[in-house]
Amino acid sequence: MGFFLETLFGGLMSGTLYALIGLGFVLIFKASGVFNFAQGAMVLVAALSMARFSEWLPGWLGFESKLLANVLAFAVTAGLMWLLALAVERFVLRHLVNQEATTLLMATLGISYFLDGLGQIAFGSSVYSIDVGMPKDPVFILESVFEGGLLINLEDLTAAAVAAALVAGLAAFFQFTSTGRALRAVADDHQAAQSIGIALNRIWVIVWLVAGLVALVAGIVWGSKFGVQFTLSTAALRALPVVILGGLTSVPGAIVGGLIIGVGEKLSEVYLGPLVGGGIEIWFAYVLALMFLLFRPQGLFGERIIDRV
Amino acid sequence: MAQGERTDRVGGVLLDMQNISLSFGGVKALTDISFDVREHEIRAIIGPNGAGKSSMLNVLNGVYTPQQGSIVFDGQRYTRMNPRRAAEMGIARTFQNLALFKGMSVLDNIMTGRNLRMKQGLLAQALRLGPAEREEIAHREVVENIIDFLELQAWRKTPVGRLPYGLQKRVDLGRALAMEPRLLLLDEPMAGMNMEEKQDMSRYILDVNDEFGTTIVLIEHDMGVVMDISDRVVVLDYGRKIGDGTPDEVRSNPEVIRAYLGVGGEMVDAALAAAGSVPGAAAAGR
Amino acid sequence: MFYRENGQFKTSYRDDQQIFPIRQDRIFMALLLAAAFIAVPLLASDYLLRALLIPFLILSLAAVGLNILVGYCGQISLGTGAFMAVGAYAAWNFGVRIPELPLLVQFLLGGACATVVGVIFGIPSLRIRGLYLAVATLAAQFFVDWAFLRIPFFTNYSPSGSVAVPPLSMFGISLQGATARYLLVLSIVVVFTLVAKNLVRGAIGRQWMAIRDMDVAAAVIGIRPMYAKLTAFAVSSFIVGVAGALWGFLHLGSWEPLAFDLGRSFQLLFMVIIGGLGSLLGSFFGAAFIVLVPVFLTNVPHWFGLPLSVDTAAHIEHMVFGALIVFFLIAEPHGLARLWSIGKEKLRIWPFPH
Amino acid sequence: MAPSRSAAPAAAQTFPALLLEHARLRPDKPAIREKDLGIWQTLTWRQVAEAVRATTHGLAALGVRRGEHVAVVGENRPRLYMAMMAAQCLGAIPVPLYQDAIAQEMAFVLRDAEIGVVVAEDQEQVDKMLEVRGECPALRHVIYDDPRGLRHYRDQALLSWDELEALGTRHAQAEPGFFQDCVDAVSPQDTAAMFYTSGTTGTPKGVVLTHAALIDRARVIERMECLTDREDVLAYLPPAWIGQNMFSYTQLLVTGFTVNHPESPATVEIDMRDIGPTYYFAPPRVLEGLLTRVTIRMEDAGWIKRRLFDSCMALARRVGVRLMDGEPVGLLDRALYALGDVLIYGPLRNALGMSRVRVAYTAGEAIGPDLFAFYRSIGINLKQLYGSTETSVFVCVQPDGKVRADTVGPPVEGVQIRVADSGEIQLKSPGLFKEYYRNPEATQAALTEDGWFRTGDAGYLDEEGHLRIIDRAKDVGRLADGSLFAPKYIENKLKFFPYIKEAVAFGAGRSEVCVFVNIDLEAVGDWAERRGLPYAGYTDLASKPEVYALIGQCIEQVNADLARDPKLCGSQMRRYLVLHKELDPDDDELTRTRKVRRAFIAAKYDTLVQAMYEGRDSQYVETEVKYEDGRRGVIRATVAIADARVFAPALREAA
Repeated sequence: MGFFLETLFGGLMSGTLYALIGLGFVLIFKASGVFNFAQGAMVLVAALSMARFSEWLPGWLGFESKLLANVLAFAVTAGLMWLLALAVERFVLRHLVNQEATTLLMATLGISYFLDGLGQIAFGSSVYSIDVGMPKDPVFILESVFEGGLLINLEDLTAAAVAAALVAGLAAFFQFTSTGRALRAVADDHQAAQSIGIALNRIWVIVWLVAGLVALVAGIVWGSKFGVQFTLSTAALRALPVVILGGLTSVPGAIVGGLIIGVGEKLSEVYLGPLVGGGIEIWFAYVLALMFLLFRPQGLFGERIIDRV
Repeated sequence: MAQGERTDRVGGVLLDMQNISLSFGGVKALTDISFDVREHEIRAIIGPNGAGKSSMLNVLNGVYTPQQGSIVFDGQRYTRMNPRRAAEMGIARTFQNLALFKGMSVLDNIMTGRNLRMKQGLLAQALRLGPAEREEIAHREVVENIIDFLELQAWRKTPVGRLPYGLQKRVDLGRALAMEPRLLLLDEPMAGMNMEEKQDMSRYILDVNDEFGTTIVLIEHDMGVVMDISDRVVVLDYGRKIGDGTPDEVRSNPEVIRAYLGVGGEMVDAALAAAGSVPGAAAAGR
Repeated sequence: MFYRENGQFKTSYRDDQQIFPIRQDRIFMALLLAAAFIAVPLLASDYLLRALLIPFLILSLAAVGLNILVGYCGQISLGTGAFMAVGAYAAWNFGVRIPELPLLVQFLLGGACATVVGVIFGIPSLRIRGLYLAVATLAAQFFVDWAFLRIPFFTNYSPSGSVAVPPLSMFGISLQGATARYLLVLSIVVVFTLVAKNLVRGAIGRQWMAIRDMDVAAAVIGIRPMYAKLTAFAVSSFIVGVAGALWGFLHLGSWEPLAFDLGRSFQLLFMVIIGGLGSLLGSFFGAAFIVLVPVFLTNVPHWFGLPLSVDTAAHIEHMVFGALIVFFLIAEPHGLARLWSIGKEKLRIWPFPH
Repeated sequence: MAPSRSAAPAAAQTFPALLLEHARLRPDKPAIREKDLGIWQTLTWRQVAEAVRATTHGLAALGVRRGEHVAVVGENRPRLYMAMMAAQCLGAIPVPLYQDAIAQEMAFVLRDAEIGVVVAEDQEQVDKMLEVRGECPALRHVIYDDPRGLRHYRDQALLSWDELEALGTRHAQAEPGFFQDCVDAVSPQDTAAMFYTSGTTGTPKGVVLTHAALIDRARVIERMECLTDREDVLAYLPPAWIGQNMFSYTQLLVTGFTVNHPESPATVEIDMRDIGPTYYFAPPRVLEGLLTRVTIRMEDAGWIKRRLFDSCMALARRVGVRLMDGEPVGLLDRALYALGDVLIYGPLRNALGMSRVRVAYTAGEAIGPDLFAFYRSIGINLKQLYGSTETSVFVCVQPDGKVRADTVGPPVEGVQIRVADSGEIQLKSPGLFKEYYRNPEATQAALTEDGWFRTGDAGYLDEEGHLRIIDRAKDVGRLADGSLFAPKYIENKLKFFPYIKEAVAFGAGRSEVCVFVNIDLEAVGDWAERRGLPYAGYTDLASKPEVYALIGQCIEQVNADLARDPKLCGSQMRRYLVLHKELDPDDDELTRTRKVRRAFIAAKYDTLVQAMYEGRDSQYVETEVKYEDGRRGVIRATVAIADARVFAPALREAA
């Protein structure tokens, strides 16, 4: 029982990571109808730049403070993400207005390739680490309930906390800021949005920036856990089922989906894996999502699709 | 070749819609609508925008499934239809907002209309075996006759995307004709056409009806034309049937006039102008 | 400019429906094939054959397969690599378990297995569209990768997890030489391209395109979406599977699942995009392009005397591909094939601009 | 197999005989192709002969007898052609009607020729027939080719083509020998066909032509141009017009080549490119249209292409025609021309559908020298011919290598030509018509008492023996000194210049020739813009001295031409002016068909005419004009009058 709960927790924790990345997908899809395959690459680039700058900056500016280094690195990376958002809007989206969803998807594929290449040329392609001083030591909780208690990784907790905070933040952003509301408007109907004078281009920049920041956070959390390297980019692909499950247009969907997937993976890996030679978490999420799709094509929280003739 | 002769040819009831009701998540699109269509006749469904005309067609050929009511086609009763079955029973249709296959040529678009009749298997096609090629050619001939009929010869191999709107409408009709339907549904065949194009189109519709004896149900906005070419007219308004009968009966039906007044004077003008005949139709011998 | 079409009138539908109705095109095609079958084997170096032409041809074939699915039927797929893998492994397994099986039969069986898998993973396409489907096909990719990595049966319990093909021969002719392999690949590619062409210009092809362009209308004229989509998946993955087998047997010789990973899937997708969706010719253009760019990227710096480290080159390659994809999607969504056909049209109506 | 010259031996002297000859000699060679249902449906000679046999019996079953007229009306369609053949087999006389004529016009012919049976193409024609049936008591049956729209016609007189053939087969079973007997009964001196001249003056006249006449002309041309049974002809003009009929019917049966029928009038251009005829005929207006399309389409080309095109055309103008005429040309030029042929001329011919043309004729009206030169210079062997319905078309034809824009060539074999004192051309020819149907006085008027045919054209044979048409005889006048004055001839020459839209020449009974000129606002306006010459509207532009200079040059060239011409050197233009307003049908200055009304204009602008002959160099005029909206206005202007350079006749020897 304890073991089960531990696995469950573990699943929830990694679920938060998926949720984080899924969030990026959803944000961009909501606002620009683009299914952003480059999200993974963005996570990678963000993580890389975070790792490297926090390592370089002290040297360049001659200071010791790890905290300062991280703060600065974060700022710089955030800046990079902003530039990226600008570039994407200026060189890609602007020219692909009103194109089919699949076209845009392929475009983002291109972007992700580009970023993968760029990131590694700029920051190198070996394994780096991010240390934002997240508590690494494990703790035991609920020792009263189970003997031996449950082993929980503080790091994971923090990650979860961060994720929660981020979601809350975003929710607030969408609810209370005018930009947020504009974003929602755009998501609902491009033409309408334009007609009431919302500049799409600006919206896109903002959305991609936000997605970039989400990616950054995800990158930090993920990176400080497993280290930063190329695989991050593809690892992000494994978060895709999250949005499928949750529905492309729903923020809560991303969260719930993320958790489900996370848990599902861990449990399946632990209880199913051994039977079939392990490593099944690679595809389990997908097959899960696939099964699910067959019954509810628009995902858990997605809107229904009706085609008129 | 006078009206008299046409009406002789009109036969028994081919299609009978019985108490059809349709709604989308609470929104009622059609409410308890009944009407019948006789063999060989041209039956029009008219009504202001949002009167549920298109929904009616979509029910008819199984794109939508009505909550209540049933469809009797050729003596067979159906409570739910699906597009494929409708097609197999010989119901073809054209679309209000062109639903052509943009990437394909005029020829190929019309050829698709033959697919129900093309029986050769995948392998035969892949190797272009004799039978496959012969079948292809046989159907090409049918399609060529349609192209000839609709006078599309000059555009045979042009991608439909490049054609002007009026011609695309014609191709759409051609694709439906290629199915050699018993019942042909036309969804606003003259929408967005100029007078001349409208006359051509009404001539084609009449010719189809004459040459192939095809039964035709058409939805139209432009009362003038409809009144001119159709034998009987159903009038819908807000999903309800408010009139049914010959053009003259309908034209004099006060409720109909009111409905049209409701949506603006020009429609009434159209309704009244409808008395005057359309040359295109005249040319086709009406 | 070179077209003289006067007097090339058609007196039968047969002539009118042939693949190359214009005589000049037929001549050009004949010359091209002659060059490919005769001139190249005589002139090309071993390196050229092994490193460029053979991969180019095999990838072209795979792209043709993918193009049928994506370009003609409009069903986007990110799992092509997986279907190649199935083809390769299946063919290999048949070979290992039934040694006396002729090579061609192995390839075909490989294709057959790929077909089965393709259809299974195509089933979701009946319910879901576009983006969702794209993701769904990823499932195939990951699942298959995993299966060949973790299920020892498929690799015949080879400790390393990688498989190797024995010395190949066909009709008693050894296929160790590059030329022999090239000719075999070329023949297979030509045949399958012809088959594909016949399909896309036939009834089934029209059904695919109908589904692609306007599925509701397609249904209304009696096309069964299920049949159309699943046949597209089947044909596509069959060809892709055969390509996979060729890739494994005649190009790699020995391989592990990595050879058919997600990267491969994307690469093929890029080929059809750059080459031109909905054009078999485009598949070849795309493949040529993707095969040549790396060569270009590795050689150009050398000419300028600044050697790049291997992985830098790889990264640059990534960037270039990425950029190119975006560029093509923006500049010419119909890819190189469209440019080609525009050029051809211009030649036909030369000296007039339109 | 090698292309064989018409193997139909001299034995076959009638159309039916010819048909059977071909069916025997080349049964499986294509006789008639029609673009139908997307492909070129082909009928071999055997098939044609078979169908004609059935049709003949069918017509017989409908009671058509020897010597009776059978009307045929529609586009070029195989069945209509075979109907004509069938009629001829019966010894009956096919009378093709213009398909675009209105019912009433047809009614006249139907009555005049007592037509009993009409073979009509489609509903359109059938409707006309039914409309006028009341006025044509003789009309018994209307046979239609295309049943579209006729399904519910219940008229007793109507008969589908299939029904006709059915009748035929029944009749054939009844009288097996019938067909052969009829065919044998036809003699060369019988009437083969009757064509109604469109009748510019008065009612149409039926021109009666015998088998012998038509076939003889066709044979002569076949020999002259070495036509073989491999030729392809595209029949795209009304078959009721003798020109088309000769090329696509008579010559078809004589030479045994293939005639191709377009899918529909709308697709003629495409079909022309498809077929690529080897033997082609087009009136100048058609050629004009094609050339205009070419120039317009080139307008939008990029500048490199345009430069290439222009330079190539320049070269062609310089050497193309000479190469075509087999004159000596420098090696470099030959090489350049060959290059141009790959780059431009070849593709151009292909685009025009003329890649395969061996012989192309133009006739009907005067053709502009530039237009004429254009086609020859890009390697199309375009030639002029002269003839009329009454002469079975071929009177004069330009032989290869002896082609000039301003003549129509020497008389072809068998034709004698003489020029009457009136300047009218008169001729004798085996191709001459028998008579105007039931119109003795007209027939008499058309022939001199010694049996020569009056062409009604004025002209003469030049020293090389080439016929040169000047004008309609009735329009030709004389100057005070008695020398020849052909206003239309001069005006046409002027109008060939793009800058000149209309011209009116005066001089009949006067000492010298003077002209009014209307500039072409578009062409001259464009010319003015290119040399930065500002202008406000037509009147202003017309009054510019630069424009006068420009027009002066044109007139000078024409004068130079005229000077070279012994008969016409007298009528060189001494003075000219550019009219201050455009001649306009609304002001009754032109006919609706844009022919100048010389007399009316002379009266209306009398002051100007006077001024010219009084030698003034400008004249103030007020002219009333009607605007589109019907308002009337007055244009006041002072019109300048200029002198033109004239040349001494001697100049000819000098040159």
